[in-house]
Amino acid sequence: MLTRGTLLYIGQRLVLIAFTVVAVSSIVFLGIHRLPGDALFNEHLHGTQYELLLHHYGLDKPLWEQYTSFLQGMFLHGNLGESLVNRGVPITPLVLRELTVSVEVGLFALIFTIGLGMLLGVVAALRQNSWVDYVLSTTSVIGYSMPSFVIATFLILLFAVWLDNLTQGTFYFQIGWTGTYGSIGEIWLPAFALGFPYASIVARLTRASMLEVIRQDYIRTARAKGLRETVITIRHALRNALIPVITILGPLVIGIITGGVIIENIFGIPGLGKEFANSILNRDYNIVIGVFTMYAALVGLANLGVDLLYVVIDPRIRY
Amino acid sequence: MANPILQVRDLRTQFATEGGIVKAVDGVSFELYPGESLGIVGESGSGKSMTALSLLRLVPEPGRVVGGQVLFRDQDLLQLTSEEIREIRGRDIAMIFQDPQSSLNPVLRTGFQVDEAMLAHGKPKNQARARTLELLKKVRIPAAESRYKDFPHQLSGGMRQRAMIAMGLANAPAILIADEPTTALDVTVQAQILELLADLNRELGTAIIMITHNMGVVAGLCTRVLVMYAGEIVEQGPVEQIFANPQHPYTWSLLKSMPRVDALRHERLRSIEGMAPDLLRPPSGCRFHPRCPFRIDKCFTNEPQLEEVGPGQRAACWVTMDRARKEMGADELKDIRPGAGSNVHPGEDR
Amino acid sequence: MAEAAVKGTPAPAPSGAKSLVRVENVVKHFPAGLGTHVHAVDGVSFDIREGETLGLVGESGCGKSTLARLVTQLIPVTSGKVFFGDVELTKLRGEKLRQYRRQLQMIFQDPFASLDPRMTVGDIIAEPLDNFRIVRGRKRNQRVQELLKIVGLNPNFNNRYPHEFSGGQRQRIGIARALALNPKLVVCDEAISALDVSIQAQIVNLLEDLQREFRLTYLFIAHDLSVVRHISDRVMVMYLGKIVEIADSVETYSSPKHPYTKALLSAIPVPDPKVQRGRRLVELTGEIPSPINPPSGCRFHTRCPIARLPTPCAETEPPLEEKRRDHLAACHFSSDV
Amino acid sequence: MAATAAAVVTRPIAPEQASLWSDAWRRLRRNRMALISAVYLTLLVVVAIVAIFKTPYSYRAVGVALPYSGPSAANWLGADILGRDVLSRLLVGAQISLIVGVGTQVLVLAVGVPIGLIAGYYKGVADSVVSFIINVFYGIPDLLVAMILLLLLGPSLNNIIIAIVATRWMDMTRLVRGQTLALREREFIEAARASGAKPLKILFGHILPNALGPIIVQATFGVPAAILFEAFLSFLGIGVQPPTPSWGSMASDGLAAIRIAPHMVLAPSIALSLTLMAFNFLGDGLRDALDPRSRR
Repeated sequence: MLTRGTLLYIGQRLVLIAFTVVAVSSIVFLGIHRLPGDALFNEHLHGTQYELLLHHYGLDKPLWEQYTSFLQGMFLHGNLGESLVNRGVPITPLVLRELTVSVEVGLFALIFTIGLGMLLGVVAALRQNSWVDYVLSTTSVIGYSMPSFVIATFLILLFAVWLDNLTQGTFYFQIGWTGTYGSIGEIWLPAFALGFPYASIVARLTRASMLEVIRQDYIRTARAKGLRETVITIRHALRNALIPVITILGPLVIGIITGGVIIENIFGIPGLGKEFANSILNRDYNIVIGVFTMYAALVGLANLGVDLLYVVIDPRIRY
Repeated sequence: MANPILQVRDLRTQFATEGGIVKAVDGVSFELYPGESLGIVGESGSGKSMTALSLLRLVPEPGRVVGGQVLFRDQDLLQLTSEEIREIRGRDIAMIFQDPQSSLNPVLRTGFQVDEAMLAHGKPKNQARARTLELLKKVRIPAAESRYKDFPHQLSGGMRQRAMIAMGLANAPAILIADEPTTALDVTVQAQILELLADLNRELGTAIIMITHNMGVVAGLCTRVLVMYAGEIVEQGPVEQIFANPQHPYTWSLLKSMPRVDALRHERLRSIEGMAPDLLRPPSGCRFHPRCPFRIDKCFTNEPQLEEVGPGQRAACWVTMDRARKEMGADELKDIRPGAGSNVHPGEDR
Repeated sequence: MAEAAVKGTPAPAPSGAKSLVRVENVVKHFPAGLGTHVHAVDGVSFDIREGETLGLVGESGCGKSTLARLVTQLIPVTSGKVFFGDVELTKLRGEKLRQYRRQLQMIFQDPFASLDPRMTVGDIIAEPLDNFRIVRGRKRNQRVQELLKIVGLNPNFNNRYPHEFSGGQRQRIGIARALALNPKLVVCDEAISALDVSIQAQIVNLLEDLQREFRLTYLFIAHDLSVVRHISDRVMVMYLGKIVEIADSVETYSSPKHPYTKALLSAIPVPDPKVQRGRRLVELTGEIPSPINPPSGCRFHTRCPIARLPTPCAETEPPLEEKRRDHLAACHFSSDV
Repeated sequence: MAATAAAVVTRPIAPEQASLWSDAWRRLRRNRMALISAVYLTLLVVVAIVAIFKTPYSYRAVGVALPYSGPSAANWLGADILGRDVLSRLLVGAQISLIVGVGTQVLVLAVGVPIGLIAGYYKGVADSVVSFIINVFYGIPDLLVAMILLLLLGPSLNNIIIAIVATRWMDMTRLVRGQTLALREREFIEAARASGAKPLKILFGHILPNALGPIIVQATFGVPAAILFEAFLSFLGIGVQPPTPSWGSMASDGLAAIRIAPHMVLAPSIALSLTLMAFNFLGDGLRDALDPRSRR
C-alpha cells in the first residue's frame, strides 16, 4: 500500500503543511503586532522598565526585523518565544506539554465519536423505518443541535451537582484535571461532551451511506451468490459505506480540536484550548501565535491522516 | 423432451408505491428444460427483469412476490426459509447482471469475489482459489493469475462481465439467469460475451435464462423465447417459429420496428404507436389493445389467455396474425387505426 | 406526409451536392492529468452535404460525441477548421458564433437530462426563439403550439413540466426545440439510444418525415450501426478518434473496405435466427484501447484480423483515401477485407 | 437494481401542471417535525420582534430581584448574579442570535453564490484560485481564526458577523461551485447553449434555479451553525460584550454559579438547543422535500 507514489504524496503534503503553518502564523504575527495595547504595559511599571521589557522581547525593533527573528527562532530552534504575561516562561515546552493533554482528550472523543456514531448508524440503517430507526434519527438531530458546552453543563449538573445533592455528598464525580484519570469526570465526561454532537453526525451519515450502499448492484450480486446476510453487511456493505464517512473525518477532527477550546475551559483541562482562550483574553500575543501555530500543524497532520485513510479503505484511490 | 428443471406458475410480483400498487409481474407461467437456453424479451417496464429477480427472491424494496410458485427440484422456492433459499442461490441457480461495473464490489479483489461464491457454499479456501483461476481461464480472461488480484476498476467492461460469468459458473449451477448481460457493453464486446455464453451452454449443459430487449440476441443464442408486455407473457414458443411466424401483433410489430443491419433496401420502420402502459392502471381487456393495429371490440373488455397457435407456440390474443392477415390484410397494412401512421396521434393525450 | 413516407428510399443526396459543413483536419485533445491527453478526435476531415443524412457510428469512447460538439462548435477545437458554408466557424467567438446557432441545432441523447426540469415544455421549446428575440407574446405561443403539433404532441401540453412525459414524448419535445429556429443542420447525438425499441422506430420515422418536410440536413450519431445504416445516406465509421471509413450506406454493408467496419457489421446480431445462426459473431478480440495513449501506426492494428505486423500496420498510419468512387477508407490492405 | 425498480415505479401519477416546487411544498407539509419547527421558529421571531419594544424588565436593570434567586411569579426564569431578570435577557439574546444567524447567511449567500457560480461555470484559472483558497480555509481551525479576528477587529455584533462569515463563507461557495460544475455538464445546459443562450442567461436562468434547492437547504443549516458559533464566542467571553446578553455569555455566567443557581445556565442552554434543533429539523425537512431521492 505504501507505494513510491504514496510516499511522494506524503512528502509533498508535509511540505505543504509546513508552508501553510508558516503562512498562517505569519499572518497572525503581522496582524497582531500592529495592535496597540499589549500585555506588557501596565501601571505598575515605572521608569525605563517598560522600555527594557520591550527590548527584552525585541518589540522595539522594526516589525520586519521582529518577523525575521520570529521565523528564524521558529525554524532554527523551534523557539516560539516567551510568554508576555508570565515573563520568562518559554512557550515551546509549554505548548508541547499542553498539546499532549489536548491530543489525549481529543483521541478519546474521536474514538467515542466514530465508534458510537457508526454503530448507531448501522443499526438504524438495518432497521430502516422501524421505531429503532425513528428514535435514533430523531436523537441524532437533537444530538448535533446541542452545543458541546450545553452537554457539558448537563453532565456537570448531573454528575457533580445533582448526584452530590441526592447522595448528600457521599457519591459524586470530581470535575477537574489531575492527570491521573482518577475520575470519569476527568476525561470521559469531557470526551463525551466533545464527541457527542459529532457522534450524531457520524451516525446520520453512516445511516444514509449504508442505505445507499445496500441498494447497490453489488449487494444484489452478493446476495445472488448465496452469501449470508451478516457477511454481506460486514464485508460488502460496511466497507463501502465507510467511504463517504471518511470525507467528514477531516472537518470532524478540526471540530474536535477546536471544540476543545470550550470543553477544556469548562472542565479545567490544562490543554492548548484553555491556553488559547486565556491568552486571547490576556492579550498574550506570543502565546496566541505559538498555540495557533501548533493548532495549524495539528489540523494539517490530521487532514493528511484522513487522506491516507482513503487509500486504505478505497482501492480506487491512489496518490 | 425431458422433465422441466424449473416450473414457474402464475408468478405475481408487485410494488407498493405512493400512487398505488404496480403489478410488475402479473401471472407469469413457464417451464425451463435442462440444458436449454430460454430468452425472455420485452421493453423496459415489461417485467422481464422482475420475473428473473423474483425467481431467486431478489426483488428490491418496496417490491414483493405476492403469489405463484417457482418449482425447482420439487420444492417451491417461494416457500423456502431465507437460509434455504440462500443455499440455492449461487449453488443451483446463479445470476449475472446488466452492468458489470456496478455489480462487482469496488473494494474487493475480483478473484476473491469469485471465491466467495464457493466459500458461501462450504468449499475450503484453497480449493476455491484454485477453481477460480480455472474459471477465469475458462471465461477467457488472459493472465488470470494477475487479474485475480486486480480490483474491478482495473478491468475493462468486457473483462468484468467475464468475471461475473465465472462467478456465476463457480458452483456448476443447473441454471444461469443472465439479466441483460450485454446491454452495457459495446457491440464487439457483446458479440464476444454472447459467443462465450453459447459455448458454455453447449459444453457444460447449464440451462440459461437470457433476459434481453434485443431480438437479435435471442435469435443468436436461444432455443425458446417468451415475449413479455406490461407484466404478462403475450407469446412464447420455439425461436425459429416466433421469428418466422409471430402470432401476437406485439411480437410482429416489434420485429418490424427494428432496422436490420443486413437490410439492402430502405423500408420504413413499423413503429408501435403510443407508449408503454402505466402499470399502476393497466388497460382493461388485452393490455396491448391501446397500441394494437388489429384490435376488435372484444380486446377492450376481455383479457385473452395464452393459447396454442402452432406447434409449441402459444399466444394471448383474440386476433392472431394469421387472422389479421386473412381478415384485415395485415401485410399491406399501413395502419388501420384512424389517424394512426402519421406522427400526430391524439391517442397520446392523457 | 405520412403517405409519401411509407416506402421508398431517403431523398438521395447526389455525390456532387453542395457541402453544407466542411470539417478539415480537426483535432480535440482533453487534458487527462500529469501532462497526458485524451486524444478524443485526432485529425478528422469530412463534409456534410446539403440535404443528406450523414451517419456517424462507433463504439463508446471513439470520439463521436466530441465530434458532434466540434461540428456545432459547442466546444472549441484544439486545431483544425470547421466551415459552415463559406464561413469558418472555428474563427468566430462569442456573439458572432452565437448567431450561427440558428443554423446548427442539436438533439441530445438523454431525454431525461436534456430538458430543464424547472421549465415548462412551452418555455423549453421557446427558448431558442427567446434567445434570438424572434417572436413574442401570442405569436410565441402560437409557434410553440405549432411546433408541438409538428412533432406529434398535443399542442395544449405547453404548460406542463418535462417530468410528466415519457421518454419518447420528451425526445419529441427536444426535437421541437431543435426545429424552432428553422435550422439547416440538425446534429442528432445518440438521439434514440436511450429509448425502447418500439419508441425508437417512432422517432426514426419522425426524423425522416421532418427531413423531407423541412429540407433538413442531419448528422446522425449512434453506436448502433443498424439504425445508422437505416437512416443515413452515407455512413462514417469512427475508431479511437479517427475516421476509418466513409461510404454510401448500402455499400457499407455490401462491400466494407475497412476490417473494423466489417467486424462491427458482423457483431450486430440480426433478429432472424436463420440468418443469425449462420453468422460468425466475433471477428475481433480484445477491447478498444485507451485514447490517452493510442496505438502507433494504424490505431486498429492491435485488434485487426488482417494486420501485417509490424510493417506497415504498426508503423505507418494509413491515410483516409478513396478506394472506390465516393468510398473512402483508411486501411493499407483494404482489398483484403 | 434501483434503476430497474424506478423504471417500473416512476411513471407519474400525472398531477395537473405540478411544478417541482409545488411537489416539494406538498412533501414538506407532510413532515411533522419540520412543521413543528417552523411554528416554533415563527413564534421565536415574533417574540424577538416584540422584545425590541417590550420586555418584562429592562435587560440591563440590576437588582430587580435578589441575585441568584430562582424562578418566581415576578421573574419567571429567575434572576442572575446581578439580580437582572433572566427572561428579559433571554428575549434580547434571541434577537442577537437571530440577527447573527440570518445576517451571516445573507452575507454568505452574497459572497458564496456569485463566486461559486463563476468558479464552477468558467472553471480554469478562476476555479483553481477559488478552490485553493477554499481548501486553505478548510485546513485552518475556524473557531480559532474567528477568535483571532475578533481580537484584531474588536468585539461588536457586526464584527462577530464578519468573523463568522470569514470562516464559514466557503461552505456555500463550495456547494454552489459543486452544483454548477455538475449542472454545467448536464445535457440541458448544453442544450441551452446550443440554442443560443448567453452565459448570463445560462447562469441565472438555468443553473441557479436548478441549484436553488440545495442552496436553500444549505442556508437553512447555516443559520444554526452561525448561532452556535456566536454562542461559542460569547461563551468564551470574546463575543457580544456585557451588558448586552447573548445566550452563550449567559450560559457562561450561569456555569460559574451552577451549584447555587442552575436556572441561570439551564435557561439559555435550553433556549439555544431548542432553536438549533428547530433549524436543523426544518433543514432536514427542506432537504427531503427538495430532493426526493434523499428520502429513505
